[in-house]
Amino acid sequence: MTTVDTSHPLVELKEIRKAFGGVKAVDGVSINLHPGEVVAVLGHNGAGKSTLMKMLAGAYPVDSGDTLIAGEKVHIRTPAEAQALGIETIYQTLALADNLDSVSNLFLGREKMTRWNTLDDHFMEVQARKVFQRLNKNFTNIRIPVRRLSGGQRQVVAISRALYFNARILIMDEPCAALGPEETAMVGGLVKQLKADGVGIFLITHDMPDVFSLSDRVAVMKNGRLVGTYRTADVTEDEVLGMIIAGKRPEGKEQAHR
Amino acid sequence: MTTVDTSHPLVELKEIRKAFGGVKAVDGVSINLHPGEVVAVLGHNGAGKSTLMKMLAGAYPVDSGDTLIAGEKVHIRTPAEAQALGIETIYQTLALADNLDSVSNLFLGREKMTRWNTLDDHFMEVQARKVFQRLNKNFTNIRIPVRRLSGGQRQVVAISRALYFNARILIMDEPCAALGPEETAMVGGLVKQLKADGVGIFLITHDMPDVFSLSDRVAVMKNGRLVGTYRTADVTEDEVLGMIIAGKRPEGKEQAHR
Amino acid sequence: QTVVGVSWSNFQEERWKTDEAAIKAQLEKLGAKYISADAGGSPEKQLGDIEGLMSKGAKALIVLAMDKDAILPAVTKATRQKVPVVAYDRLIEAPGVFYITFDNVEVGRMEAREVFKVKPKGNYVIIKGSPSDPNADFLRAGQQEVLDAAVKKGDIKIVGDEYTEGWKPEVAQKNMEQILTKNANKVDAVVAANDGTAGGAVAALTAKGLRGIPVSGQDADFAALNRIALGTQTATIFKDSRELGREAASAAIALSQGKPVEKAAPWNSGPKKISLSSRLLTPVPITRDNLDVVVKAGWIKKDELCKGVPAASAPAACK
Amino acid sequence: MSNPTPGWWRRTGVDLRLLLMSVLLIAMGVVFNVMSGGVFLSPENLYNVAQQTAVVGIVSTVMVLVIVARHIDLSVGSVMGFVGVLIAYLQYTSGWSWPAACLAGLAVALLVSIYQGWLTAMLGVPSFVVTLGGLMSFRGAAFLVADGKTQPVNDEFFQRLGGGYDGGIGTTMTWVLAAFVALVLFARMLQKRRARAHHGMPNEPLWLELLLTAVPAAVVFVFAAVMNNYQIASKDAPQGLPIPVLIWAVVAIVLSFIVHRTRFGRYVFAMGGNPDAAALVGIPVKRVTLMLFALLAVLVTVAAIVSIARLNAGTNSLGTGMELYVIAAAVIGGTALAGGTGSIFGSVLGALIMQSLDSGMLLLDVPIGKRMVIIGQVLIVAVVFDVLYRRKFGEN
Amino acid sequence: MSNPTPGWWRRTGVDLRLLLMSVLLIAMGVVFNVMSGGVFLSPENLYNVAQQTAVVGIVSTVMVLVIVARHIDLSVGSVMGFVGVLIAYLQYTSGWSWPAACLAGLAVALLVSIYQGWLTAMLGVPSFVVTLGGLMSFRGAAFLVADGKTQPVNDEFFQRLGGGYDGGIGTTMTWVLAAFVALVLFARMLQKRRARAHHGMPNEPLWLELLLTAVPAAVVFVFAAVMNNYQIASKDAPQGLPIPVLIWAVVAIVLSFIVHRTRFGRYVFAMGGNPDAAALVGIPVKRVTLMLFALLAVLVTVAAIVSIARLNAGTNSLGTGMELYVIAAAVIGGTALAGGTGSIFGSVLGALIMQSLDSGMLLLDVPIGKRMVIIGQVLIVAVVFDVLYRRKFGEN
Ligand SMILES: Nc1ncnc2c1ncn2[C@@H]1O[C@H](COP(=O)(O)OP(=O)(O)OP(=O)(O)O)[C@@H](O)[C@H]1O
Ligand SMILES: Nc1ncnc2c1ncn2[C@@H]1O[C@H](COP(=O)(O)OP(=O)(O)OP(=O)(O)O)[C@@H](O)[C@H]1O
Ligand SMILES: O[C@@H]1[C@@H](O)[C@H](O)OC[C@H]1O
Ligand SMILES: [Mg+2]
Ligand SMILES: [Mg+2]
Repeated sequence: MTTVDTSHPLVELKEIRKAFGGVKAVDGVSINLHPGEVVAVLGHNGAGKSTLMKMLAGAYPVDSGDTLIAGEKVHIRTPAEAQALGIETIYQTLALADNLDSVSNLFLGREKMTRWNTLDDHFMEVQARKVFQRLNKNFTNIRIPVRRLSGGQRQVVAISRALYFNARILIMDEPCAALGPEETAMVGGLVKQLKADGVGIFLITHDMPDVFSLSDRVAVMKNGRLVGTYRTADVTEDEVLGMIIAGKRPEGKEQAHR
Repeated sequence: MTTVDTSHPLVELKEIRKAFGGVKAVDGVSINLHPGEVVAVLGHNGAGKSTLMKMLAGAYPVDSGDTLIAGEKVHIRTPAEAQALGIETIYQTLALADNLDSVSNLFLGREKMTRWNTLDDHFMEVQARKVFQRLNKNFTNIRIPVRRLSGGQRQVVAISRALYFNARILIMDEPCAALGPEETAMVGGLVKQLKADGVGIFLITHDMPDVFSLSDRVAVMKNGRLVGTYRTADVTEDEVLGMIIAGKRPEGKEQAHR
Repeated sequence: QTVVGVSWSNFQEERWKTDEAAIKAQLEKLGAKYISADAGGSPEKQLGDIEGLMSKGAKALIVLAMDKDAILPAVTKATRQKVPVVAYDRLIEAPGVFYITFDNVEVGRMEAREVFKVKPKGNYVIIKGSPSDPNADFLRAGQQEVLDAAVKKGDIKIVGDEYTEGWKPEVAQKNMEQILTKNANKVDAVVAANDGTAGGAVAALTAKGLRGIPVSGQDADFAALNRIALGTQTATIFKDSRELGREAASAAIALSQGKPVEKAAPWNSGPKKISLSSRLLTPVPITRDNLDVVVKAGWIKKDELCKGVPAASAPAACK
Repeated sequence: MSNPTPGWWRRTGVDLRLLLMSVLLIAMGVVFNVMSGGVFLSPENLYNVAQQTAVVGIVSTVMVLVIVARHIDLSVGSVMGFVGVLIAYLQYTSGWSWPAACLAGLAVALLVSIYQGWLTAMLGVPSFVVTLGGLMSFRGAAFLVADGKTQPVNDEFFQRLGGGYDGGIGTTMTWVLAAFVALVLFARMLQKRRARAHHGMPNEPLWLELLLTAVPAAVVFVFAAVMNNYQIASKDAPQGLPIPVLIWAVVAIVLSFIVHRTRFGRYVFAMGGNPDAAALVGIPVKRVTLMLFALLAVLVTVAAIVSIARLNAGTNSLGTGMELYVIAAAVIGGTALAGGTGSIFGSVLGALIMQSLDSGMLLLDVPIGKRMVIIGQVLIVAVVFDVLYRRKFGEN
Repeated sequence: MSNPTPGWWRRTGVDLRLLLMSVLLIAMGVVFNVMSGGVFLSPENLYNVAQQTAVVGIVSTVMVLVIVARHIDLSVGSVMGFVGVLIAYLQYTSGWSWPAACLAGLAVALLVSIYQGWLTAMLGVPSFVVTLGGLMSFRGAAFLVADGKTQPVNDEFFQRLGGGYDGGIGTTMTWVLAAFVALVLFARMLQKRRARAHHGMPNEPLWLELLLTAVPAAVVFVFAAVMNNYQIASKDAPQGLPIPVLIWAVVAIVLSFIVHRTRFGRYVFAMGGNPDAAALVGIPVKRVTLMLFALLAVLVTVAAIVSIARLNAGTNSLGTGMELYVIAAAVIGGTALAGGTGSIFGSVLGALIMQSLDSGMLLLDVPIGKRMVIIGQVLIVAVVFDVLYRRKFGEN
C-alpha cells in the first residue's frame, strides 16, 4: 500500500525529554523504527513508555530532542499533525467519544464530507461496516453509542481507527490489555499483516509471549531512560526481564539500531 | 489467621442472575469456593465475570439466585455488608479516591478512630507504612494524593486494602493488568501465601500462565452463562481456550465442584 | 467640612441619577462633601452601606430605603451616634428621622387619578411594582383609594392586577399581554407603578394596535415623557427630584448643625403613627397638556422630549 | 438485543423522549384551555406565547451546545442586557442607524465571548467561574453604558424585529414558508432513501417514512394556520408568523443542521462525550470551544435585538435572571448537565413548556408566589422524568 | 522529587496557596487604607466588614463541602429568604417566642434539604437542577409566607444575634476567648508532637512549630484588640467581638474539625475524589449526601437568623442572589468546582476578599456599575491564579 523508503529509518527519535512538574517522565531517549518493523517498547509501570509515544503522536509537546520522520526533521505539535505524517495511535485509554456511535468514532476528526461540505454519513457507515468486519464478524450494532459496547468491541473500534487511515507508522499502547484470547490472536494476526505491508509499529506491552512472537526488536525503558535496544532474536526472556526490573543490560549482547 | 471451617464451602453462588436493561450480564451461574482455594474465573470480554464478582462484593444487587457464605444464606446489599462477611475485593478499576493520600485510601470506609471518635491519623499512618512495605520497599511517599502515584503504586494501594483487613474471601479482578513483571511476580507470591493462610480467592484474569501457576480450579463464563468448572490440573491450555472462545466443554473431562 | 452620606437603594430606575446630581450640587454649594453607596436592591447590603458611610465620617445621612422596616437597625445606630437621618423619598418611621418625600401613597393616588379623569368607567388593569419592594404596595394602596368608590359602584372593573418581578419592563409587557388576551382586549385603562413598567404595558398595547388607552406611571423618565409627547402614554408623576434633592441636602446640613429645617412640619400618618418632622413636596402629574412644566423646570431638553414627534400631532410643549 | 431503547421507535429515528414531551406540552395546552374557558388555545394566545418564548428560546438552542460540550454560560442574561442597552443607546443617544448599531453590538458581544472563551479554552478556567464573573461584571456594564437610563428605540422597521403591531410576516408569506418547509422535509426524506439505496443499505417501508414525514409537515401547517388566524382588531389582515418566532425557527433549524450535518457539531458532541479522546483524535478542541462561544455571542446579540425591538426600549435590567430560564429550558429539553447529550428541538419544547406554564397560570390568575413555586417544581419533575426514562431504558 | 509542591512549605503543613491569599487580603487592606486616608483599616471599618461578611461566610463554609462532594446548591439564597421570612413571620404575626420560631424555621429548612437531598442522593437527579428548581420555587415560597409583607422582629435579645448596637460580646469576653483560642492552638500542637513521638514518627524542630503556632495565635489577638478598640459614640464601653462574627468563627472551626477529624468529612472528600470508588469501598454515599444537605440546612437557618436579626426584619427579598456570592467565596478560596478539593479556611478568606473589595470601593466612592464590573473580574482573576498555581506545581 504505502511506498516503502528504505534509505532512512521511518522514525528517528533523538534525545527526547519530557518532565511533568518535577518528574522526568522521559529523559533523553533515542530510538528508531524502520518500515515493516515491529519494535516492542517495554518497561515497568511509570517507566515513560506511554509518555514517549504520546509525544510522537502529538498528544504532548516534547521538552527537547529531535523527531525525524523518513529522514526529515519534524515538529509534531498536535495529534492532527501526527496523523498528517501517517502516524496512527491506539491509546492505552482507547480515546473514544462514549456518546457517539462506532461509525462516528471511526472517522472522528477525519470525517468524510459530501460535496456540500456536510457529513457524508452513508458513505462512512458503509466503510465502517467493512473495516469492523475484518476484526470481528459479529459486530453489527455499529449505530449505538460506544458506551454501550463491551470492552472488546470498544477495542475493535479503537484498533479500526488506526487501520482505516493507512498508517505508515502505528503506535499500539497495550492494545490487548483488556482483550480476551480470541481477540488477542486476531490483533496478533493484524500486526503481522501490517508488517508485511511495510508499516512500522511501536508495540507497548507487558506480555512476554507477545513480545517474542511479534517484535523484531525490543527497547526497554526504566525510570524515563532507555536501558537498551536489542534484536528480539538475540535476547532471552530472562535477559529482557532483567532489563525491565533491574535495568541491567545483558552481558556480551550487542545493541541493535535496525 | 482465620479459623478454617471445612464442612461447608466458603462461598456458594447458586443460579445467580443479573440483567442491565435488556442485557443478561449474568445468567444463572452457580459456582463455589473453598478455604485455601484459588478459583480462576475466565471468559471473553463482556462474559459477565466482573458483574458476577461485583454482586458477591455487594456493589450490585442480585436479580435472583442465592448466596451462601460458610453454609449460611446471606443477602449482600452493600459493599459494607460484604466486608463485614470478610469479603474483600480488588476492583478492575482500582476504586481509589484520587484526591486522598495512600493512608486514607487504605483505611477508606473503615477508619481507625480515637477514643473521642475522631480519626486516628497517626495510628493509620504507622500501620499503612508496614502494609505497603510488604509489596514494595521503595514506596515511601504515602502522604501525597494517589492521583500523583504511578500505575504500579496505585495498584499496590488497592491490593493492600484487601490484605490489611484479613479477608476470608478475596476477589481479585485482573489485579495484574497494569502491572510490570516484577510487581506481577510479587502478587503471585502473595496469592500463594494467602492460600496457605486459608483464604479463598476468586481470581479473574486473561493471562494463561497465571491461571496454570496459581489456580486450583478454573470456571469459564461465556455470554453470562457458566460453561463449566474444572480442576486446573485436569485441563490443558487449549481446552481452556476452547471453552472461552467457543464455549466448548472438553470431552471426557469431569467438572469439579471442589 | 461636613460630610454627608447618601445611601441609595438601587440605581435601576433612571430618576435616581437626577436626584444624585441635585444633592451633590446643593451640598457643594453649602460647602459640604458628598459620599454615597448603592445597595443594588438589597436591604442587607444597605445596612452595610450605611455603616460604611459612617466609618467614612458622615455627619448626616440621606437614606433612600429599600425596605422601610429592614432599614431600622442602621437608622437606630445612626441616631445613637448622633448622626441625623433624612428619610429620602420613602418613609422611614423611627423617632428622630426627618422625612422628606413625595409621598408614595399620594403618588399612587395621582397615578390613578390621572387615568380616572380620562376614563371614569371601564376595565382597569393595574401593573404593580416588584413583589419584593414594599413601595409597590404603598403605590397600590394609593391607587385603590382613588378607584375604590367607582369599583364598588361597578363603574370600574379591575380585570388584571399583577406584580412585576424586579420592576422589569419586559415582565410587565408579558403580563400585560396575558391580561389583554384573557379579557379579549377589552381593557380601557392601565395604571402602572412606574414609567419602566408603563413602558412595558405600552409596548404590549401598541403591539395589539390598541391606541388611545390611558396609561400612567411615575418618575418622569425621559423615555416616558417622550411617550407622552408621542401620545402613547397619558401621564407620569413628576417628582422633581432636583427639588427633592436640593431640599434634602439643605435639611441634612441644617440637622448636622443642630439647626431647625426650614418649612418643616410635623407629620404622623405613618402606619405606626410615630410623629416625625417632615417636609412633603408636591408631586406634579404631567400630561400632554402641561409637558412644558418639565421643560421649563430644566428637567429635560425640548429636543429630547420631542424626539420623533411628528409636527402635526405635536403637543404644545414641542411647538 | 443489546439495545434496550424500544426497538421500533429507534428504527424509525423518532426520539421517544421528545415525543413524550410534545404530548405533555399538548396535554398542558388542553388542560389550560379548559380551565381558561377556551382562551389558552385561541390563536391570539398562542401567538402571544410563541412570541414571549422566542428570546429565551433563541439563546437556549445554543446553550444546549454549550452544555453538551461540558461548559455552561451563566453570563448570557447580563451580556444580553449589556449588548441590548448598547444597541439602543447607539441608536437613541448617539443617533446611529439600526444596522450600524446592531453590528457594533455584535462586535462587542464577540469581544466578550472571545475574552470568556479564551479564559475557558486556553487557560482552562472552568466556564462556570468565568461566566459567574461575567454575570456580575456585565450587569454592571449594562448600567454603565447609558448611566442606567432607559433608551427608547423608535425605528419602525427595527421594531418589527420584535414582533408587535407590524411584526408579522403576513398570511401569504406564512403559507409559502410552511409549504417550503414541508417540501424540504419530503425532499430530504427522499434524498436519504436514495442515498441509502445507493450505498446498498436497507430502507424502511415507504409508507412508514411518508407518514413520519407527514406528521411534522402537518404540525407546520397547523401552526401556520393558527398564526394566520390571529388578526388584530384594528388591522385588515391577519398577522401571520411573528418575526421573532421566524427568527427563532431559523436559528433552531440552522443549529439542528450544525449538530447533525457539520464537523463543528459532531466535534462539540465528541468533546462533551470525552474531552481527552477528542483532543487525542486530533479535534482542535480549543478552536471549537472558541467558535462555540462566538456562536453564543451571535445568538445573544440576536436575542438582545429581538428583546429591545419587542420592548421598544433598552433598559439596564434587561435579561436579569434570564440565564436561569435559558438553562432550565435546555435541561427540561433533555440536555444533560454532565455533557455529551442534548437536542436543539428539545430546547424548543423546554422553552415552550416553561413559558406556556407561566402564561397559562397568568391567564388563570395564579398569584406570583405560587407561579414561581410551580415553575421551579416543574423543572425538577421534568428532569426526574428524564432520569427515570434513561434508567428504564438502560442508558446508564 | 516526585512531589512538586515546594517541599519546605508542605513539610510544615502550611498551605502556600492560602498563605498567598492572606497576603493578598492584607495587601488589599493596606492599599485601600492609604487611598481612603486611613479609614479602611480603622477599627470601626474592620468591625463593619467582619460583620457584613458573616452571613455569606457562614453559608460559604458548608458550600465548600457541598462543592467538594461534586454537588452544588443554587437554592441557598432562596431557602434562606424563605426560612428567614418564616421565622420573622412566626414571631411578628403569629406571636411566637424567638426560640420556638427559630426551631420551626430549622425544621422547615431540614424538610427542604431532605427533599432536595433525596432527589439528588436517591434518585440521582443532578443537584444543579434540583436546586435550580429550588432557587425559583423557594423564592416564590418566601413571598407566599407573609404575602410579600416585611415582617419586623423586635425582640431585643434576638436582635443581638445580628450584631448591631448591643450585639458585641464586650471586651472582657473577647480577651478571654482570644486567650482560649491561643491556648487550644498550643495544646493541639503539643498533643500532636506527643502522638507522633508515641508512634515513632519524626517531629519538626520545636522552635519551628512554636513559631507556626504563634503566628495564628497572634492574628487572633490582633483581631481581638481591633474589635475591642471600636466604641460606639453613645456607649460607655467598646463593642468587642460582634456576635455574628463569633457565630461565623465557631461554624468555621466546627466545619474544619469535621473535615479533618471525622469520618463524615473524609467521606465527603472521598466522594468528591471518586464517587464510584467511594461507593465500592463501602461508604454510605447516599446517607452522607443526605447528611451534607442537612448540615447545609442547619447553617442556612443560622444565616437566616443572623440576617433577620441584623435587619430587624424578614423581607421576601432576603438572600436574593446570595448563592452567587456564596459560591464565589468558596471558589475564590480554592474550592474546585470539579469536586474533591476545597478548604473551609479558604472560604473565609474568599468571603473576606470579596467583601473588603466591595467595602473598600464604597469608601473610595467607586460607583455601583464599576464596582460590579470589578468584583466579577476579581473572581475570575482569583481562579486564574488558582489554575496557574496548580499547573505550576504539577497538580494536574
Ligand atoms: N499528565 C501527567 N502529569 C503528571 N505526571 C505524569 C503525566 N503522565 C505521566 N506522568 C508521570 O510520568 C511517568 C511516566 O508515565 P507513563 O504513563 O509514560 O508510564 P508508562 O511507562 O506508560 O507506564 P504504564 O506501564 O503504567 O502504562 C510516571 O511517573 C507518571 O506518573
Ligand atoms: N453498569 C452496567 N450497565 C449496563 N451494562 C453493563 C454494566 N456493567 C456491565 N454491563 C454489561 O454486562 C456485560 C458483562 O460485563 P462484565 O463487566 O461483567 O464483563 P467481564 O466479563 O468482566 O468483561 P472484561 O473481561 O472486559 O472485564 C457486558 O455486556 C456489559 O456491557
Ligand atoms: O420611583 C419609584 C420608587 O418609588 C419605587 O420605590 O421604585 C421604583 C421607582 O420607579
Ligand atoms: Mg502506559
Ligand atoms: Mg471485567
